[in-house]
Amino acid sequence: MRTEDFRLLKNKRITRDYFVMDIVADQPLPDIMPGQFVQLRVDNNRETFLRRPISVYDTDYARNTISLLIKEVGAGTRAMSQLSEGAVVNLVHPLGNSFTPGDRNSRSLLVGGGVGVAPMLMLGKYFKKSGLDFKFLLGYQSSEHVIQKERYEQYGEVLISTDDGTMGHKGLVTSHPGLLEGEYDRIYCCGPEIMMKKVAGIARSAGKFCEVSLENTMACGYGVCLCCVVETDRGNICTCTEGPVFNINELKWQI
Amino acid sequence: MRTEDFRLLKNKRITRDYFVMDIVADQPLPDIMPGQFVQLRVDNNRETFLRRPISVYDTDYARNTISLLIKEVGAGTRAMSQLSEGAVVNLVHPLGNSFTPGDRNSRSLLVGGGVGVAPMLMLGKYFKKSGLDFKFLLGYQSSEHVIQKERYEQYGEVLISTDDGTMGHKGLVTSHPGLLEGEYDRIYCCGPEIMMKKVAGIARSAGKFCEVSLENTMACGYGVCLCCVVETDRGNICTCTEGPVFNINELKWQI
Amino acid sequence: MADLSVDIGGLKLKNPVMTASGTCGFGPEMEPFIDPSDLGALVVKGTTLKNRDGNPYPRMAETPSGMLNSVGLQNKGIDYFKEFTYPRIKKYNTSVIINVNGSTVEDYVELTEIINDLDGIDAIELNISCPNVKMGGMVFGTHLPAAEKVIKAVRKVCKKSMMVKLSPNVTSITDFAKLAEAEGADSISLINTLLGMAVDAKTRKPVLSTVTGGLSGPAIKPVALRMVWQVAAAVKIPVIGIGGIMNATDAAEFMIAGATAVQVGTAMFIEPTAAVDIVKGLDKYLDDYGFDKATDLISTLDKQ
Amino acid sequence: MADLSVDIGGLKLKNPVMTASGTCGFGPEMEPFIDPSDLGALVVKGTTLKNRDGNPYPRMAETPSGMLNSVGLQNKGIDYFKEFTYPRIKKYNTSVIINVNGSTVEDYVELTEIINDLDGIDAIELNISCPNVKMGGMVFGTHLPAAEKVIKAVRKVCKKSMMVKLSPNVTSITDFAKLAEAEGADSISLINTLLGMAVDAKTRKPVLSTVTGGLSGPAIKPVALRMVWQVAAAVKIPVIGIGGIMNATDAAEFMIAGATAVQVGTAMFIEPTAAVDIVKGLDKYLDDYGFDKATDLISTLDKQ
Ligand SMILES: Cc1cc2nc3c(=O)[nH]c(=O)nc-3n(C[C@H](O)[C@H](O)[C@H](O)COP(=O)(O)OP(=O)(O)OC[C@H]3O[C@@H](n4cnc5c(N)ncnc54)[C@H](O)[C@@H]3O)c2cc1C
Ligand SMILES: Cc1cc2nc3c(=O)[nH]c(=O)nc-3n(C[C@H](O)[C@H](O)[C@H](O)COP(=O)(O)OP(=O)(O)OC[C@H]3O[C@@H](n4cnc5c(N)ncnc54)[C@H](O)[C@@H]3O)c2cc1C
Ligand SMILES: Cc1cc2nc3c(=O)[nH]c(=O)nc-3n(C[C@H](O)[C@H](O)[C@H](O)COP(=O)(O)O)c2cc1C
Ligand SMILES: Cc1cc2nc3c(=O)[nH]c(=O)nc-3n(C[C@H](O)[C@H](O)[C@H](O)COP(=O)(O)O)c2cc1C
Ligand code: FES
Ligand code: FES
Repeated sequence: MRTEDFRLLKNKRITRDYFVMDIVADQPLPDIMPGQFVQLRVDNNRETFLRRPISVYDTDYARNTISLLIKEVGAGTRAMSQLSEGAVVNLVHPLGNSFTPGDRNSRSLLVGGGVGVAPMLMLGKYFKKSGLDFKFLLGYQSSEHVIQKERYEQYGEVLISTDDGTMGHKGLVTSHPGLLEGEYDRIYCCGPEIMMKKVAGIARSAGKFCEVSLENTMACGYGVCLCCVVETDRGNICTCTEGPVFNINELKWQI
Repeated sequence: MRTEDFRLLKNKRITRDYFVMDIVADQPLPDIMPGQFVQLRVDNNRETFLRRPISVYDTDYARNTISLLIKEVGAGTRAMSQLSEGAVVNLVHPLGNSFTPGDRNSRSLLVGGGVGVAPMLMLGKYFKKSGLDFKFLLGYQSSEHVIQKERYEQYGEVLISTDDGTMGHKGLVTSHPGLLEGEYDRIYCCGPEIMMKKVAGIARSAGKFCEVSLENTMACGYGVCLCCVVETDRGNICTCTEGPVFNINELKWQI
Repeated sequence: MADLSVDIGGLKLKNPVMTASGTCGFGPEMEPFIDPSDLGALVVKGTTLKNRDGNPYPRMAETPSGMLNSVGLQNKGIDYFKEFTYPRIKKYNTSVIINVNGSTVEDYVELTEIINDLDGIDAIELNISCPNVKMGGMVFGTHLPAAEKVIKAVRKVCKKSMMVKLSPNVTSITDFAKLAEAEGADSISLINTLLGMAVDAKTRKPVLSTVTGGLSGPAIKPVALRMVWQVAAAVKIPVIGIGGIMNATDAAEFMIAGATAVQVGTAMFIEPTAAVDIVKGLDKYLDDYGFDKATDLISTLDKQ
Repeated sequence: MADLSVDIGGLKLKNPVMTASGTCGFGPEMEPFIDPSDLGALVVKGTTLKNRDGNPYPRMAETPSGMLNSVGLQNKGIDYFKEFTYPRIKKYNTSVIINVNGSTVEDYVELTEIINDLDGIDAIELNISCPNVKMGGMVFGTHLPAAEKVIKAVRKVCKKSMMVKLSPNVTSITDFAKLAEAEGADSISLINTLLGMAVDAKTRKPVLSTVTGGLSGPAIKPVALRMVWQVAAAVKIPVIGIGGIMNATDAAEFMIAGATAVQVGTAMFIEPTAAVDIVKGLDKYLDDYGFDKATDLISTLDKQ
């Protein structure tokens, strides 16, 4: 964990709401595991006081770059989208825990919805490198919202669902046959809470291992403020240090 | 007076601390008189809440552009210096009163120090167009701080003083022979308060007409908050609406 | 187009957005930017019996997301107002409210009596919360017995709608609100500024000539919202929310928390059109969220 | 290199910069970023007799230049602290101060007695100002008789230096400061958070599960600075300034206004190195302005 100035290499809009920022450090990156996130300081904006937690979308250790996939939802993310090449981007990173891979025989489904597809890229990349069997299952509103499909396809098979059926399965990601009938024994999931709960319910009924990545609002991101807690068997614990990835069995979710 | 979005055409650093911003409007500029100022909203910065008052340095009615000469002194002016081409610059403008020109026979000295040289350019341009006799007298720390001398020379003779003597007269602007012994009957002055008081003292002893432009801190800039007052014969009055230009005889300055 | 009208204790406003006292001059100053007739009401600069020159410059300090002021009720007095300002602003097609100030109970009473005779002035805002005057002001607004005295005395003579403006610099704002209600206020406005201070570390001097001043702007919005919510739950008369309102969303938040109307202050310094923008934005908010009437939004906070 | 050491009521600190309670965990959490031994003192998270799970999520709302929290003193209780945390943090080469909380006077007393036996804990900070607990907390800090009871009772048993932490949610903070001094406090720290609230206009729900929460960050700095200045003028014991301190200039402003030392809170969330950066920056400030000792800066406000 450290505070570090990066420089913005490229800021690229990829769909109406999403953009990818590539940022480069002066020194070698620390080890960053799939599921970890950064706290990004937004300097070019009147309204944003706290840092913004953003998952690591990709890393390139050879070039000391990190990629972030960001959805424009408010003042902070809008300001990030307006940064131009060369701008300083200050991070506290890497933060949080990461996903727990299965053994050599495991078959995994990596389920992402909306901006929750971000951590899945790193996870797929890691699984591929480790020789693990897995598929991506990514859900979008419609084909024009699909995010960098080729980038995911480098690492594994990509199942897509779109609400309007313009690409892949028509319907919510939680109705995709790959999830309902697919052959796998581990699910990793990141997306809107309502989707993660549905996926968790499916996993639980089928008795499958399931980890979800939470997006609780955060102040510090490194365990000192206790603002980001989630209720677990062990009481309220911090999603920024003991998460963002949790096994669904730890959570007191009604599913 | 209106609120208006401009676009940044060019942001050019001209000395270590100073830069000139050229901004362009979509529609014809209103009439802007020498001495008037704008209230610039600083959007690209966490720390700046209020708008910043900046004198109009130059106008180009043919191209709908305004030029601003800005000294980087704090967070707001630093943020302005970092704006890049195409950025939106929102102004409330034009604000304040303006300098009072003399008649055809008058000879004027336009005295500027530091960032106070800004309104003098517009005034000189106006005097030249009106066929009035005048000289600029501009004071700087040293030659490398001199601001766009050619730009002033388009309109009239430029006397310079530098603290270290690297250009023009050596010493403060208030010790320049052009001020102490020159032939003129009207002085217009903008600069640090201490300098303006000295100039006002010289003018008063010599019985000459003298207007100064004040830089009181402002909140609104258009007369509704009463924060920017200066003490005069008529009580506390607003520098943003009844100034920034005042005849020294109105002010209760100890000179 | 929702029905934007609200009733603040017998005074019907065409919409719930007023400008806050001391932040819009007397109205004409805003004309280059907005038509004051588009406002729910115009609350003019704090007025006193006699001319007041206010505090010496400097009177303003910028702070994070806010500002301190110590203007100190500079105004030309009620006679000047009657003669020069009143004729000009009574033509606005909106309610005009005079912010009433004094150093003594007698001052407040005398001023109120003069205002009684001014047609077209619809209400007074009894300011017992100005932090920038040595006598009166916040002294009344932070001590219950003093507040009682002045509110009672003014109520006795006041023939207009009477809005009492509360100070946030107290342990229990609801005590003051309940007192105002009991003494016959028609409505309550809050908050005035929080008492604050700024120091220049370079010169080691106070930034304000008066050392302390009143903090306003978005910085204080969370405190204002909390107090409005507490007061709205404690009294039955209409509550007017003030403090850091910059846009229609902020205004909606205050109404959800219990405000019947709002006042826009410091925002006017940054966007001279802010108050009128907020009228439009509130209309859109009501449409977007399916409200036919602004009054339906009041006190809709859903605590579970 | 100026002499940075200060004395806060019998407790000598190597420099005037502490972390504020609840914003630095217990110390180890900061180790990736700073060496806690570089601090003037480490004030650990609010501690209670028994485990407290705090308030339900959500507990945080961002506000203009600040934030609201309603953590509600989540901590594992003093026994856990003694067994697991204390051994780890007593090795720091700096003063450690425990922020003491309770629902009843007895709780405070019992907790203080347990802390008496912990070597290496140099002081307690008696927190009578937490706005986020239903029982105790701010109730003590906003009522003089209640404050008197708890301060008196704790003083009777406390063998460490006793710092009393005041709530800003009062009409007259100097009354509480004078009371604390009269009851034998060694120092006074202020301010705790201002009570505020946030509403989500989209859902019309409170953002915090508890509706209201405590406002911190630069937004409150002007109020904190004013109160520190008032309190420093009213008491003789050292005053510790807290509220929105983000950098060394802010820290200097508090010392100029009368603080002997400062605490850095919310800034730690944005810059995990903030407190230590401020130590360095303060050293530079003192050099730049020709002060040999930090203590020479205290109460240097030049009112003319
Ligand atoms: C561990 C973690 C990893 C994340 N990874 C990514 C990522 O890779 N890419 C990405 O685009 N976003 C990610 N997010 C979410 C991102 O942090 C928020 O979208 C961002 O902070 C919003 O900032 P803003 O200023 O643009 O919006 P704001 O103006 O702060 O908020 C806009 C709207 O979004 C809501 N909102 C903001 N944050 C959250 C939240 N955490 N949960 C629910 N609602 C919220 C607000 O209530 C508001 O309605 C992540 C969040 C966490 C906690
Ligand atoms: C009518 C008018 C016209 C102006 N014209 C110009 C211009 O053409 N070009 C230009 O560069 N500047 C001009 N100024 C000054 C300019 O407004 C300030 O320099 C600017 O607001 C500083 O903003 P900042 O955020 O960079 O600095 P801040 O961080 O706000 O301040 C930096 C330092 O400068 C001091 N300071 C800031 N404003 C003033 C002030 N008004 N008077 C005295 N000290 C101050 C502060 O106390 C602080 O020490 C003008 C001011 C006025 C009132
Ligand atoms: C410059 C200034 C002058 C003010 N003058 C008055 C006044 O004369 N009377 C009054 O009741 N309130 C006065 N106020 C307080 C405002 O009306 C309002 O209550 C306060 O600023 C909070 O609202 P805001 O955050 O929207 O500005 C003044 C505020 C400012 C900033
Ligand atoms: C998340 C959070 C938790 C806090 N917890 C405590 C606490 O346990 N005990 C306490 O006395 N103050 C607590 N505080 C208050 C701070 O110590 C400090 O008084 C306040 O935040 C103002 O300082 P700041 O603006 O620098 O944050 C907490 C503040 C925050 C933001
Ligand atoms: S965000 Fe501060 S503890 Fe998790
Ligand atoms: S700056 Fe507001 S009246 Fe001049």
